Amino acid sequence: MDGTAPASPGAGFGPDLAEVFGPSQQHGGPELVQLLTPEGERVEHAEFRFDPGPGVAEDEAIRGLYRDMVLVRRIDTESTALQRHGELGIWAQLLGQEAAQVGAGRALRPQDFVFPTYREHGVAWCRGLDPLKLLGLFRGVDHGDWDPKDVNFGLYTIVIGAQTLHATGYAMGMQRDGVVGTGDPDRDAAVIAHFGDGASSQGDVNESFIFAASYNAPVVFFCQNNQWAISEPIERQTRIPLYQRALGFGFPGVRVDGNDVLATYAVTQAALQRAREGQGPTFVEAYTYRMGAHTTTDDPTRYRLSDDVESWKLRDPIARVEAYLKRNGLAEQSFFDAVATEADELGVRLREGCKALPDPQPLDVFDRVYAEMTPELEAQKAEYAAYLSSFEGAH
Amino acid sequence: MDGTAPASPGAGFGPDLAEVFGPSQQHGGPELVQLLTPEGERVEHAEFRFDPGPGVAEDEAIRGLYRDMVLVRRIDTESTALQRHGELGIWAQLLGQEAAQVGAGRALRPQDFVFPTYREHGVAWCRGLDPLKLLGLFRGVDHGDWDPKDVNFGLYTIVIGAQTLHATGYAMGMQRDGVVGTGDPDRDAAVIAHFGDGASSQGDVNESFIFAASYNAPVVFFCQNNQWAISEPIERQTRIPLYQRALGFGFPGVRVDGNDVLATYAVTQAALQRAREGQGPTFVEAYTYRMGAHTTTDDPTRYRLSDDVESWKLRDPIARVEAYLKRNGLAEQSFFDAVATEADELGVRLREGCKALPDPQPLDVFDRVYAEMTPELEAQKAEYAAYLSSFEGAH
Amino acid sequence: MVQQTTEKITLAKGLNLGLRKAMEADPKVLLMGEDVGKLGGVFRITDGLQKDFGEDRVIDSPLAESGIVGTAVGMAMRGYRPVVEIQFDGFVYPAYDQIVCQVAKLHFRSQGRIPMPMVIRIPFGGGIGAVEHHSESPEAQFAHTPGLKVVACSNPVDGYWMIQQAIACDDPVIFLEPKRQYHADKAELDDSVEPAPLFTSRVVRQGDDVTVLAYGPTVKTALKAAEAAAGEGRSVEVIDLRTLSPLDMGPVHESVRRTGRAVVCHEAHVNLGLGAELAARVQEECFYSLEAPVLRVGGFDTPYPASRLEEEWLPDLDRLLDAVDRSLAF
Amino acid sequence: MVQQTTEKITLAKGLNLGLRKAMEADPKVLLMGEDVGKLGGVFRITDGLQKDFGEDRVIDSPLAESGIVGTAVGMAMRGYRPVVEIQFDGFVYPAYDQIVCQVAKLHFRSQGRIPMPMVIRIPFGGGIGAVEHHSESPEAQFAHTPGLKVVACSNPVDGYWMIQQAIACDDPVIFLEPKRQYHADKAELDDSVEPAPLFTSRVVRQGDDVTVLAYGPTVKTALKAAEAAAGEGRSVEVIDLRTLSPLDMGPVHESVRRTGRAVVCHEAHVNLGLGAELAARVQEECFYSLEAPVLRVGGFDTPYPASRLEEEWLPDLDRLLDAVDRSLAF
Ligand SMILES: Cc1ncc(C[n+]2csc(CCOP(=O)(O)OP(=O)(O)O)c2C)c(N)n1
Ligand SMILES: Cc1ncc(C[n+]2csc(CCOP(=O)(O)OP(=O)(O)O)c2C)c(N)n1
Ligand SMILES: [Mg+2]
Ligand SMILES: [Mg+2]
Repeated sequence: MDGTAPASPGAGFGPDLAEVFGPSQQHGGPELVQLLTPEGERVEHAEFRFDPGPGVAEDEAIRGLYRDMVLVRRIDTESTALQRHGELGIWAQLLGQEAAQVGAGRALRPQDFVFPTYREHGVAWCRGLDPLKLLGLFRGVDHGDWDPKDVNFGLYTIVIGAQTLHATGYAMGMQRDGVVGTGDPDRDAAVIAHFGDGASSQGDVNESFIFAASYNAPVVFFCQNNQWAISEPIERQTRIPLYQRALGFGFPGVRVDGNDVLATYAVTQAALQRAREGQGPTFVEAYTYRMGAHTTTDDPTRYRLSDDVESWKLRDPIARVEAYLKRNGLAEQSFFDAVATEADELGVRLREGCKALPDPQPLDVFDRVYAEMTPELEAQKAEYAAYLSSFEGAH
Repeated sequence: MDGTAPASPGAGFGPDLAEVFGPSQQHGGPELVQLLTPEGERVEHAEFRFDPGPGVAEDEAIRGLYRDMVLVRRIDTESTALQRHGELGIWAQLLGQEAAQVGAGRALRPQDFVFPTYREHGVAWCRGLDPLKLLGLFRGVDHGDWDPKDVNFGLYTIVIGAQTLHATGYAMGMQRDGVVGTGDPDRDAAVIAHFGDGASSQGDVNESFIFAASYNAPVVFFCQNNQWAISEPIERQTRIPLYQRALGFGFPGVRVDGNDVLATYAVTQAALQRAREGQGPTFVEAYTYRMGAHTTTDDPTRYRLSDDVESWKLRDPIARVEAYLKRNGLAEQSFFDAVATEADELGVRLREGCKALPDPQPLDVFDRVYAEMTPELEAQKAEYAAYLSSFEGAH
Repeated sequence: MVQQTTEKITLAKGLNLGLRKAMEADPKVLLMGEDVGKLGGVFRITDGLQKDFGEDRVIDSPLAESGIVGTAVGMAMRGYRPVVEIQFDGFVYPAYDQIVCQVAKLHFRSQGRIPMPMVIRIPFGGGIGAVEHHSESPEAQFAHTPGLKVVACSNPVDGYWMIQQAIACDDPVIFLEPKRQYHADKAELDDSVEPAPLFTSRVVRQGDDVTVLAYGPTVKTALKAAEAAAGEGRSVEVIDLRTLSPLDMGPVHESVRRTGRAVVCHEAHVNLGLGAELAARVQEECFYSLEAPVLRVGGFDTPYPASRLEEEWLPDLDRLLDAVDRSLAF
Repeated sequence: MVQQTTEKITLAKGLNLGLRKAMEADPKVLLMGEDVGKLGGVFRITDGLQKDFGEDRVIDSPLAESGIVGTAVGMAMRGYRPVVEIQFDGFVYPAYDQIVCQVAKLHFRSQGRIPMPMVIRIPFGGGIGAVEHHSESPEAQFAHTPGLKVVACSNPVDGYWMIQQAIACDDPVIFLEPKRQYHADKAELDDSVEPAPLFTSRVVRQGDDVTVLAYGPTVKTALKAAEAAAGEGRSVEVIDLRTLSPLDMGPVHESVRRTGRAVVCHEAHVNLGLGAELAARVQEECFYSLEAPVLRVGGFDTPYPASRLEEEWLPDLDRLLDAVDRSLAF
């Protein structure tokens, strides 16, 4: 036996999968769930529909989403400006991802818990976190100065993908607390883990799929595929549409138009509901685009064409809701004016609040390492305090 | 907006995937590729057929595979005995996995490269590695005393899954060497990475899928699903058939009866050929069973039923080939006798050779750390040598 | 349930009993790891616990160490107290990122709002004739990481108490268990005796001529060396460090000021092992008392060898005595 | 192509030129990492290289550090010389298992049959006002691992030569680049001057009263401190260690025997940092010469703080001078 090839080499594996699935198209492909077109027209989807819940009028809900997105965009542009003025060290922009974040954020119930990346400013907003709190990390005065338990919104995580495992473990904790699948809508809870397209390549993220599937944990993996991981295009991370990753782990995946706030809301809500009911994890790929730079220190002109950016501008998540509301007479001009005024006020508050954020104190670092401080750290702190005070006479 | 659930919660994700795929059945499910039944009957498969290559008679090839499996089993039982007699510290048994390993091993061409786990004794055999070489690691005299370049068979890897990345990188090296997709059968090469069902949960293994897909690397991921990772059943690692993991990464997966040497050979050969031709990675799940303990220090009665083991005995990989050969008059009794004699001789050689394996020398450890030894290690070695010689007078 | 107040136990049994007590005392305590359930772990440290506490509290995990520690972080955030088993020292590295960047930093990052009451149990050290990656001593790397606490037990009674204290601690504890000792010696456990606090060292043999600092598996070596040295008229004090981060330097400094000499003994590589830190601290704090430099005996600066060489490679009684002699001869 | 024999370059440029030279010299040299291609890396160290050497030799990788290092191992086995970029120090940990268990051990495991000529470049250290995980100093952990070699450059000319020497080395080299210095100072590069061997330390300022040991980013601090001390009549010798594993203790011992005093300065946490090993060795080898204990100045034993505190947290001129004073006052 010399292992010579059979007559029909490569037979038996069927057609090339990449061909079947096709490359990830600019418009997201036929599988894209959409409820509101870029032109602002409502469309039907066979399986998902926008339902703000009992007792909430649909147009009121949509106006609310519009307001959210406008305010979130203002948080982003204002923070970018603050960085340009030297008030922030860096800022991770979300421009273009407002619908993905607001759609996901508004689908949450109070008892659900969020594990964000470093870019989830829009989700933070939906959770009711004071946007000023987001600035501390980027200004360098703290690593996130809010209590996750207050708003069920975790701290930003910078190591790519690490939070997806935390989310899964947290969801396993919920299972043990008996808050999954009880049938009581005020009790049943789920977790949502945010991450990016690049993050999908990390071992941790794939391990979180395995743990979530193995324990049927109530967690929604919400991936904002903004087409870029800094300078690397999505094709470097996957050669098939990303939502299909979930198939390999035995739970459903769905690709939603992440620039469509209604569709993102509907899909996320359904995925969370599955989780709360004890049906386990779901992967949601919000197909969107990072309109800005990766962060304020990045220069995207080095690696992508401005034409691409231009074509995505036509799919702006806010413009389409505005067009829809206007065309259908669902909002007066006074509404839009009020939102604009609110945005301006928010901008002022951020500008002023940012500069007023208190600087951290050198000795604090010692106190925060442990719940029970160690004697040796106590000694190091005392020594440093003495050293610092030795300068005081000098001034 | 309060995020209340829509009327039809959980809609839109289609039927429960676990239901569609079904639990991984004892008999491997309908997707199992089989060419030789447990009863020793040849069956047709729509896509795969056993083809030993031009110029090789089929029955001769099958006799060769039979001989391989018998000898490999002898290596295993002999080594287990050597461990019981204290000649080996531990032994990782392959009992029951002979067909999976010989099928995969014989599908290789000389220019292909193998990355094994710690259990690939059968693949080592097919590569022509002296089985005595396998014992060093388990005896504690070395970590594998062969040159991977001589037999294109890497060292055993004990950290679960690490070698799948090495395999992928090696395959990327082949691409750069221009030995993929040239159309020259003596030149085109591929890599095969072995790992277990448990290993499929490691981040590294999933990252290797990502890299292999991203670069379309010529690597076959050959997973022996022997149903157990020490005491943990396959259901802990995946809730769908494991071969489907590949779908999530955009390359084909196939489940083959790992106790059927003809089918394993055919499927692996086709997968390798795809890789050599530049069509990229394939996942092969060899569905089999670990008949023995995880290693000689393991006690499987603590976690699994002997009934299960009994039912798998009926699917013995060697017995079915023997039955086939005998029933169809493709081998004389003299053939079986000769193989048995050869196995006995191999056993003797292993027993004697094992005891004769030279013990390592203390000072050698210093020489092997670096290609260019450091002065400080040189000094440490000299100091230790002086220390050792200080005892010499004492004796 | 520990019924009797005294019994003779191995280290493995001490740890098993300690885990059981901790689980009885606090329903939030969970165990997680590879094979910890039905099998009771490859060393049987969790033997019987899944049977008695159920699969929800003794969790067999998929084969992924980062996944184990990472999900444990999430469970800790949800209010649980996960006790994670890493099957062997050499397999902690896939979880290294989660340990160093998440477990160690969450309390700090959150300004104290997210405590991490997690224990990461690691059977460590060599001497059991195992294959590669099964005999490592990774403690220095964890001790170098602020936010973690690191302890090593050396005997059955300490195993019993220290595991309970580690679980009760609100900070993450890397809990090192000398696997070679699991089933080696038995000791009398008297459940009614109040244990020493977790983060304290202990003089385990008094002496005047030289101080030997040891922990985990080398404590036994040190005691044997002291015994042998006594036969030759040299009086060796032995300190079982028990806590590696924080270090409890009080007893060490007190001792070295008295003896004027110190030898550190561990299985980890000497270069940048715990001995480096101990030497650096002792020479600084006991500068005028030292009559000889602090000497270090440990694993050589090579990867752990094939097991037929491990008894040569590991610091043993002879190499330790040799260092004691060199210290005294200085 | 380096045309002229002398030019003024930054560290970033020195590294870029050095990589280019290495790639020109040996077609087996490959670069791999996140964003190293079109973007030229987030610090632009690989700027222009993909354009000139192609995508096969300058490889943008999926976002997975273990995958990067693990596949680089495979490429090295196939005969390539991969140079891997870890984007920031804090992101090396997902690759830790591959580095410590595979990269470091393959030569040993294979009895020398599988060399690992790999360079792992890590921008390290703080001072750039970054967010968490972007300012770490992980060197001690790598230096503690036998099988790895660890070096740190501190200036543009060393950057240029050392990266070429590291790539030419048949052993795996952890190559630490002080990111704060990337674009800070320029220096004259004279390509015709023969560089010192890679694994050697260098006295960068001579002095008689006390020896300061530094590497990477703290070399500049040490030189400034020496300058300031000179103004007050104290003569400080500064040694740029350059190689952290192996250590080149010759120049250190020679110096300390002369000055009688040593202070180590690094950004890494003091506990079990390089300073521990240096102190342990110096006190052993220079026992009778020491007039004061070896002192250590470094990052505190806390996680790296929010960036507004980093200049306080990092060892600076004042803290180093304070230690020099304490040493002299001993
Ligand atoms: C483990 C790790 N590696 C590298 C980085 C550096 N890094 C920060 S963001 C980023 C790209 C992330 O891309 P993606 O996941 O798509 O998220 P996006 O930034 O597009 O929202 C990289 C490589 C990191 N933070 N963590
Ligand atoms: C990273 C790592 N974690 C844990 C172990 C301990 N271990 C050795 S074999 C094994 C089970 C492996 O199961 P599987 O991948 O199915 O392979 P099999 O042994 O069944 O062939 C475990 C957990 C290891 N070797 N490496
Ligand atoms: Mg992205
Ligand atoms: Mg298995």
